[in-house]
Amino acid sequence: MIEYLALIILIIISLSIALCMIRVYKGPSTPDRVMALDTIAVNVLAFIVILSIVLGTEMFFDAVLVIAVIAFVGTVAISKYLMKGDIIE
Amino acid sequence: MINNLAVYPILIPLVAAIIQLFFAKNTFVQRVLSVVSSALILIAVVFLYIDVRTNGIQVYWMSDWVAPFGITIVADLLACFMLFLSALASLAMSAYAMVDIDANREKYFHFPLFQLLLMGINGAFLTGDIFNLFVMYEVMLMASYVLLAHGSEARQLRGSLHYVMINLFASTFFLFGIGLIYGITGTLNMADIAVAVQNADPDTQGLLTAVSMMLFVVFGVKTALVPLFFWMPDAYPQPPVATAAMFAAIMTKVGVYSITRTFTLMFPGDEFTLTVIKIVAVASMLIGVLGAIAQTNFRRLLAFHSVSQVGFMVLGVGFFSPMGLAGSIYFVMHHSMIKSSLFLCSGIAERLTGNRDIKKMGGIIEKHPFYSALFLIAAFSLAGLPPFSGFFGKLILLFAGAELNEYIFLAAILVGGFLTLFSMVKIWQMAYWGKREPEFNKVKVGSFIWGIIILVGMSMVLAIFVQPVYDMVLEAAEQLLDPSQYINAVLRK
Amino acid sequence: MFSVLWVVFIPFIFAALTPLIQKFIGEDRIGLWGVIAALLSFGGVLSLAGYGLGDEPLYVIYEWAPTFGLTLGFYIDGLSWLFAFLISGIGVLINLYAYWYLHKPDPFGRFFAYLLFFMGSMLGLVLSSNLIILIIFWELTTISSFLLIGYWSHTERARYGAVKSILVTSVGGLAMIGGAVILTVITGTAEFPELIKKAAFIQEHALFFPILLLLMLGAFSKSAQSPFHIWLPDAMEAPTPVSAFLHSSTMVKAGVFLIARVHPIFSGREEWILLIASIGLITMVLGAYYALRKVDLKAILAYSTVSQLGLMIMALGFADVLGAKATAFHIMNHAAFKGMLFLVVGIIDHETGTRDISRLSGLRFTMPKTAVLAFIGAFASAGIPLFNGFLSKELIFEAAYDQIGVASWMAVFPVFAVVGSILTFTYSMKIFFRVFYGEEAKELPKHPHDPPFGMLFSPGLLAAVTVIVGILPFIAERFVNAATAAITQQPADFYLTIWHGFTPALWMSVVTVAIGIVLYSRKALLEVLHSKPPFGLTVNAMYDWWYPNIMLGAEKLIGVFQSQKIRFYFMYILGMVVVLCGWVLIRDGHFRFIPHDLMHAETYEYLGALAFILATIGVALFRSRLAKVISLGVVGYMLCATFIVLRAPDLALTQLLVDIVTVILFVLVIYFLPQLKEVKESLSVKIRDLAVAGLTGAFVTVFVLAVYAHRHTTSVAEYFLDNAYELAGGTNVVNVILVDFRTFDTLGEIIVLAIAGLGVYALVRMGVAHKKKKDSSI
Amino acid sequence: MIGLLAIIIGFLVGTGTYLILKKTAFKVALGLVLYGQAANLLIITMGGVKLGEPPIILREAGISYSDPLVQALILTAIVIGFGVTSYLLVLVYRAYQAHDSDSVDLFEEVDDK
Amino acid sequence: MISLILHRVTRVIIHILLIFSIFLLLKGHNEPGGGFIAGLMASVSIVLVYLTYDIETVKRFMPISYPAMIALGLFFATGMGLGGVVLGYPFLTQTFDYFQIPLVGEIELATALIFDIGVFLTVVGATLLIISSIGEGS
Repeated sequence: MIEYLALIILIIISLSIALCMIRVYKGPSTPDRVMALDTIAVNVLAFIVILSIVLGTEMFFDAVLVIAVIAFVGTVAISKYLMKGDIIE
Repeated sequence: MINNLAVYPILIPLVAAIIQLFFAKNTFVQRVLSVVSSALILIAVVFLYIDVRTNGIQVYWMSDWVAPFGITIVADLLACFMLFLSALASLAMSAYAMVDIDANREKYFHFPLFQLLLMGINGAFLTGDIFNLFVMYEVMLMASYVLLAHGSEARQLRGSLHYVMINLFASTFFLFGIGLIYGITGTLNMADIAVAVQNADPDTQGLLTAVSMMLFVVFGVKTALVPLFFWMPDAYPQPPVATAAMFAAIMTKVGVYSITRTFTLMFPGDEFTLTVIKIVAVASMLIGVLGAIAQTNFRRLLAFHSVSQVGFMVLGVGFFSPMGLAGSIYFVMHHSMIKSSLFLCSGIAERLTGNRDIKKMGGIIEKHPFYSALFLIAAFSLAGLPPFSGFFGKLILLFAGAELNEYIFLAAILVGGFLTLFSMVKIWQMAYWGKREPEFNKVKVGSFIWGIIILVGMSMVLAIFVQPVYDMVLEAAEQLLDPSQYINAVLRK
Repeated sequence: MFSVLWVVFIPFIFAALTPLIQKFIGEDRIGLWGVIAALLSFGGVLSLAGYGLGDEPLYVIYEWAPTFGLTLGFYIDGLSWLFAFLISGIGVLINLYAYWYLHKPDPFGRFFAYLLFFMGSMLGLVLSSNLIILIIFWELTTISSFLLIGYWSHTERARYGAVKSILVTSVGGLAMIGGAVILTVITGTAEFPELIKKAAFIQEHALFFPILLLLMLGAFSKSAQSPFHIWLPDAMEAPTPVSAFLHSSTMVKAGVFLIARVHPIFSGREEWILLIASIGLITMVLGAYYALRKVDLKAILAYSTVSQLGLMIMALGFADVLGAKATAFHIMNHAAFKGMLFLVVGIIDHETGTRDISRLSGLRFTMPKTAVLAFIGAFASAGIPLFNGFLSKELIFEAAYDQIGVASWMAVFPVFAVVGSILTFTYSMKIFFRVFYGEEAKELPKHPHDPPFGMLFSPGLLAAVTVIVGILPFIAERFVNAATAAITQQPADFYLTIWHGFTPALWMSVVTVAIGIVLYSRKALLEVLHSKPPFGLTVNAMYDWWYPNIMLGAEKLIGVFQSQKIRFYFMYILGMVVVLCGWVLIRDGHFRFIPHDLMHAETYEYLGALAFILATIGVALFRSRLAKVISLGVVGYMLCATFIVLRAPDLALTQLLVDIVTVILFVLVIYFLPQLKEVKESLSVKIRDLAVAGLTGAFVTVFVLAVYAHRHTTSVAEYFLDNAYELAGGTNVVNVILVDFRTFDTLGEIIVLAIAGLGVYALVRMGVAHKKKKDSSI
Repeated sequence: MIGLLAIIIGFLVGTGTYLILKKTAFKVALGLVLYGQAANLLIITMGGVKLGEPPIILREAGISYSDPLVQALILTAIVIGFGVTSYLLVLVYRAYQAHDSDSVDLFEEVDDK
Repeated sequence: MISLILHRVTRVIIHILLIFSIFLLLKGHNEPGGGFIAGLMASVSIVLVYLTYDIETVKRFMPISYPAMIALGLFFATGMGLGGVVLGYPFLTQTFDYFQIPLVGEIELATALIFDIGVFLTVVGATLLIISSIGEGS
């Protein structure tokens, strides 16, 4: 039961990643794209967690953790760029 | 105690580089260490050679893991020759660099980078593992990228932009090739791959040939064969002359070495492959030298010559006979000595006249006859005039071609030789002859010249003792043509 | 024998020591050093006379590189000894002459070093018993000649002449190497005595003619035979002693020597006569004709030399004893009178400051001694009795006349020999009478007078030889006989006399002189010869066209490919990969391309792949750079997810982190880069790019699938899985491989990263330093 | 699955090719990064697709693992690629500073003084 | 311009990130992680600091010379390998053993860890050197 549920969720997540890609593509503004990137990161995170359930392994949790704590750094850099301040002062 | 000789040529420069990094402020220590390191490698290589001669191919298991599982360092005769050349060239370059490199470059790690370059080169010669070959290539290339742009002069940056891009691109194909080879054979050790290739069924053999072609293109790019060489004449002339000479003398040879190794050990003697190699070689010989003829920039001219000369070496591999391979190795030895000394000569000419264009030079012989004589010997040697080493290099190849009745290639060798002479004469008559009372910058030519003397002297030795040297390289060539020696040594069968 | 080595290497050793000695005895006296060296060599040659003039040749061998048939062998028979004698003997005279001839600011030491270097090479050439060694010395003479012609390199003409000489002669030299290599490979030896024994085998061989042709190309180019003659007149830019030594009496005869040397090996077949005699004939006539048209004394002598060499080569081409004998005799005679004429011209040039025949006249009043010498030289060259030139020319006429008996078409040889001789007679007269008779020339650059004794000594001696041999020819008998025997490999026993009856040859001489006098005295006839150049397209013009155009052509050719646009370079590489690999795949295309369970995948995997592909295309498609980078970031995330799907947690982690850092780097760089100017690309470029991209993408896909279909069944990876825990003490096999099984890779990898770090640091810092420097300089 | 991966590799290579044929250094750098990722993906496919557990030994019998060697190779390749890419990026930026141009084409007289 | 939220968050999170990176380093031999991943993790966290504060501040807090750090990393990695050579094993030979430590229990000590520390140091040094150089270069 949980297997099927997980598969469905995986499909939904994949779909949402694909949809986010469309957001990256369409924009219209750059912040939209940045948000899409961030969303994709979160989606990937969710994807890995669900996949771990399907596969019954906990080896991927590190990756989840790292995405969770680190993925935003890229977003920060882009945001600073968008603010047109120095990225690194 | 196990015999560590085989790994010293990699270890010595690595350790030297690390020490130099710790002495980042003290350039004197760095300089001395460069020379010492090269000299130590030279000694180690001589012992290694003796060892290989007496005890057969030396195999060294890195990290103590047996082949084909760990990384294996394999020193056969070919590797010894290449190591000897790199050590010799680096010794000469270090001597030259002592007076040539400016303080700014010294401060920003010129010497450690040079040592790491040397480590990469030596590693590429020694490794018996194809992925490790890639890694060593990358060490070498990364160091060369940095050394090429070192100094951040505008034109350097442009030249190295192409260089980095092309090589990064080629490296990707190298990875593709390694991946595909691993996919088919399930191993990375070159000897093990050779066994797998021998045992492969005919279908797979065809695929393997295709993969080997991919590797050929990759090595062709690194060694600058036609039609893959175009990045090279823009890149190699840019850095300080000692570095440029090292690139031209040894780095192109790494590609030649890899082609030799790949097509003698792993994918030996496929007729299609050999035809491709020979055609590409002849094209390089002729087009490269035509490129050289068109130039008036001293260093660019020399860089173009490398394309042409590499053609000669690769042609020897394409002959795939003991004599052809021996000729190829002999030519490699000759060329690395002569080409680096020519580059060093160009450096002196540049310092004297403040110019890179031979049209704007003139009359060097009037003030510096000895240095001019050295250049003349090197130039005529490159052109293949007797009794210099280049003549014998070509002679061996001619004999090899004549034995195989490949008369077209004979003609190509001769035409290539003639055009080389043409361009060398052009340099000589423009830069060294001319003007009776030339005015030059004040340069202590005497202190620059030692590296050239070493190299030209060695090339003369190569010429005078052509028979013993030939016997030595022939032994190496025969070893190459009998891959079972290598395989048995590595896999301990 | 020691003395052979002595003869050959003494000049080399002395040449090498010149710079040192110069420091001790001073530049002015370095000429004496040259004279000493030449004398020592000459003495050595004399000491070998027993072999050269006797019946038993001397044959010594020092092994060098047997694999290539290289033995440092010396073979002294009549032929080689005659040449060695001439070379070292004239060498002494030339060194003496040059001692007075040179003046400041010419660097003396270099001159004598080159000269000795040449002498040694030439001696080595003629004495060696080995074809390849001969070629080595041959090329050494080319090099030394190059250096000597360019001695006054500050003049444009000297450089031009030097370059021309080395290029033209090395064409032949290279051909010779090719011929020698083929010959050595088919016979297994390069020693002349051995080759002579195998003459029959060689003449039967299928490659006989190619070998002969290649070797003869060398000989012809060195001996300035048509169409290679062009280099010789320009070589006259060298100082006169050099012209006299190299370009008239010795080096240019190397070709004649080679032909004589290989005579016993090749001369049995018709190709020999056809090739050699006819080239000789053409050259002889053309050379004489050109000589007549010139006004520069040295140019006249140069073409005259060309013509005389043609004469000798023609005689050798007859492949009979008489021809050989005539050649041997003429070699000696020509060396004497032509060398002397050159030295005389050198004197004239030295003392008057010009060599232009139209400016000089009436010098007999001011330079009487020189006039006597010139008289002897010119008359010998014209072939007038009582001078040595007459005798040998007579012999050649005889040999040519004999050819009629062989085949009737060969009557062209005597006929054209006479034609050539008439022209020779005419220009020889011109040399003497134009310069020394007529009104005394005024407005010469210098005030003419006879030179010092030192300069007269050498030509004087040669003149004496010319006359003595002309009157008492039996003196030369032994030389000629020994040389003839060596050329033909048969014992020779001739007598040389002035008078041998009313032979056809005598009548030919009479005709020559008669017509010659008419021609010379009738100005109108001369005019005709002067005015009309025979061909618009001369070989010289071809060379002059070719020399710059090969550079331009090469520049164009390279320029086409070396566009300095990296996209084309990428395309070459891609093209090569696709063509070569694709060719093999198509050739062996019968194997399975499609692995089974090709498209078996979960639905979410399809969707993920879709997102992946979208992101990938996005990198190319997006206009804004930031969007490109974001898309790249997404590609990285998707790759990370793919790694997870493929059960690679370490990779996923690494990819993720690298992706983030890469994105940051890209953003940083975008920040510093300017806003993109939208480069409008034409549709065709876009289509081209898309085509290339599509092709490579499809190719890689197919390749991957094909390889996957033939994937290995066992791999070394199993060993790692089996042993990682027991032997290396870790459960994360990937990490164990990285830090234990394949530590060296990891070491290399961190070295790469370290270099990258240091490199970036240096790049940025040095850039900053530069900028500061630039700013402060402004 | 392998079909999907091969197609993705093909797209990565194709897009990379399209980008490296452009005139601006920045795009070429992007293209090269894509190429590197294609190589990584290609290598991991060669280790076999979906063969078993992640290669972390569980010390239980009868478990099949996916190929650890390719993963180690890719790790090395990623790192090397990262090093070279970052250097390339800085070079692009410095080359721009030196010539005020983002073009990858060399200028006529770059090397002749 | 300085973002207050970022400031506060960074202050808190940086410690967690660095400790997490050490954790990844130490467990690398047996679970996902290892010198390289840990090094990148640490670098990214420090990059976050760079992004939050300016270069001068970071320099004040962390007066580390990155080139020296690289040299040290290479020294560790190579030195570990040379240690083997001195003891008569091939270059880069690793060994490991299990030790019984009171209170903690059995732990595994591998020379590979030294190597991994070398990797860690080099990666951190190189990555930060690259990023800070570009940042400074403006």
